[in-house]
Amino acid sequence: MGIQRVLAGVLAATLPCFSPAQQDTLKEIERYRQLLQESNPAELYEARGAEHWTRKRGPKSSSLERCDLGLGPGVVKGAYVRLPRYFADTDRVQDLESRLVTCMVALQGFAPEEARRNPFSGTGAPMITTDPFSGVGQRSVMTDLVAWIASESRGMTIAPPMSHPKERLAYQAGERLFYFRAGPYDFGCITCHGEEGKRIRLQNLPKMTNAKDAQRAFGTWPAYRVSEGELRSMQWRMWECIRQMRFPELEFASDASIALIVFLANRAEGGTFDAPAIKR
Amino acid sequence: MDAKRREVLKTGGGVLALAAAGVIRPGDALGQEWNKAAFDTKSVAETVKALGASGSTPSSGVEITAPDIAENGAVVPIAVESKLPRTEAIAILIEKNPNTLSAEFAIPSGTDPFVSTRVKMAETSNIYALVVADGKYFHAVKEIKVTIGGCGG
Amino acid sequence: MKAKMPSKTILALALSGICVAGCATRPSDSETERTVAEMIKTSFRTRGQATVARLSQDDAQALCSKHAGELPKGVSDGIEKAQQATIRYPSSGKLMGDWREGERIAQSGVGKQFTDAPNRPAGGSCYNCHQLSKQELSFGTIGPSLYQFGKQRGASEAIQKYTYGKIYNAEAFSACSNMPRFGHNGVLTEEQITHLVALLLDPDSPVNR
Amino acid sequence: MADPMRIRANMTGDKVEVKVLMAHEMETGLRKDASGNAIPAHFIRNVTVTHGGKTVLSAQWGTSVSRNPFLHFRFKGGKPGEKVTITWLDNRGEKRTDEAVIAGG
Repeated sequence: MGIQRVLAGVLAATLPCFSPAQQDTLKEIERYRQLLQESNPAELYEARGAEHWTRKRGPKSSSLERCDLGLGPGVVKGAYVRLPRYFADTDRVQDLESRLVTCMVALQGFAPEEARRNPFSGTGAPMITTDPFSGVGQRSVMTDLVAWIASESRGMTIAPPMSHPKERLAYQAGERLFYFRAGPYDFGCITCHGEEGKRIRLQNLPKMTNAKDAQRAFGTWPAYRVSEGELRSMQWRMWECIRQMRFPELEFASDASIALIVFLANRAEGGTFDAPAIKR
Repeated sequence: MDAKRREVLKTGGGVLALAAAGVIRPGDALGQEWNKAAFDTKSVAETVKALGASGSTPSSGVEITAPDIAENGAVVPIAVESKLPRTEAIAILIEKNPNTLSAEFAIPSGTDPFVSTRVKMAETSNIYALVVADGKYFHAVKEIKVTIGGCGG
Repeated sequence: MKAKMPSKTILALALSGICVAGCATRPSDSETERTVAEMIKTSFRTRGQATVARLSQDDAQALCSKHAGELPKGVSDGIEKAQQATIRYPSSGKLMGDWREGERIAQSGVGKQFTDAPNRPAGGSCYNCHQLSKQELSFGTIGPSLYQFGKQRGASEAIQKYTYGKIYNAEAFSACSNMPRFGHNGVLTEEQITHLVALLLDPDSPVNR
Repeated sequence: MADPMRIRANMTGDKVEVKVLMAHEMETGLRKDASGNAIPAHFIRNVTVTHGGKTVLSAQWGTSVSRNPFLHFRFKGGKPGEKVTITWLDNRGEKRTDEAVIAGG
């Protein structure tokens, strides 16, 4: 794939050091991010998601309108910022996506593997392409629902519950997983998210144990990723980090994925939720 | 640099009437025509020619608003505004893309000579905003750097 | 971190809403460990070259995970000593390759992902974390800037050996480093590493100009 | 069936400010899928905006307009409560028309 060198050969050799140019780079990248805010295609996903919620689907030809996301059957407003949480009916801690799987199975009669199929728009991973515009347009009901349900918590305070023993256990497990290093690159989440003010290339990395960073990170997913032309959920964010860590594939809505999200949501507690966002 | 740009945009072709070119027609009611020849072009000079001009003049009356550096080439916000009287059309050209012409807009009277959209850039490149005003062609140019990002590529 | 409060107190705290994350009612370490082990077994699946075997930690990985954030001196010394012994230098004895090739390897971040073709050589991902040249402004900062690395150190045999060894196995010099053990883990070939050594040390390389 | 556009039309001074998002792949035709097969081009070629029977903007697009396209422009002569109609047509002949009511400033 094409490697684009920034400013290759443009900088005069007389520049004393990289820093002034680097300052300009960061300032312009910031301006680019500002310009993106003018319009967010996540809206298109949110609109579809709202329709999926009320649309009759599945063997039972039923909608999701009675789905309990933790605040009672059918309550969507504010549900996202109170997740993940323990659900008595499944005796499990669930994030939004795993809970939606439960509802699709219970209310709409889908087989569990059917409800879990096609969780991400596009291929779920950057494609092997001949040009840099990755992704391919394959719709995902799950992604659309997540976009809409998340949008119904915009502006609210991130407040995942942490009173049930299983919620605490998921948090502890998520923390352990965060520090777990393995694979041919010796990576763990901690490799990139353990220090403040670091970057990969020009992308800022949140330090997940720092409340401010965690709040900004958790508060801006799901997000429309312009690099892929798709809306991406928190489940996808976990899946993609794990892929880039050179681990085997993280199963969608698996216990490890949920534990990591429980850990992050709790580190972000008290932050303002401002998603779906738009990002590189 | 300006002189060089002017050179680049001189195509040497004969002056064609706009209607004959079949490209930029403000009155095109349904907008169903699509100028394949222009969208197939692979250089700025070819595009200008395909859009019906023998050349174009740099003008400070054409303004491009876009970031100097794009964090990703798949979405580059770009706005073009013309201060030139009787602006009839605005086109966006990306020099180093596989196909140079990205978009063109016919601006009827009553509509501001301003458009804002988002384009894909394959790599760091000059972007040209070409404006037809009072039957003449003018342009502005801006370089936008496209950075490599992420960690798995 | 074991629960030491009487259960009545725990219940009272929970009911009054005082108990939040971090209070004394955490699950026991052994319960957490069991849960994590189970998750690692059930939540991941082999895809392409990324097999589940990758989740079996070697000693260094296990120790670094366990002591994340607070690595005792004894443990870190032990890791460095053990990792030092893994470094294999090229049999040809030639440690400096071609810096141009090195620059290409440094730019590339592909390799070992389940989406990567297994037979395609991996990149070094160097720019992801390090500044190397003045020309490339899109660089990461997880690692230190390596701009002028060779200019400051020269290219003596000792420096070449150190540089090669550091890329081959970073943990031989700094236990639990964020930098992958490129040679030891078979990500980069010996030859690829010599190209990176040249990128860092050759006076003509963009790193040193 | 193509998804509806998201159209915002607001008065700013004596002008109508139109911002529209369209759901479309804008596939370039230059990409390959994972098995190496070319993904065929699929992109919006024409956009027409009308108000009161008059065309207020018409556009021709190539493949390098970004996926899920965004367009922003302004025109004179509209009033709150009136309609703005937008139609796009892609290279496969697929078409979508949506309208929005102009909101007060």
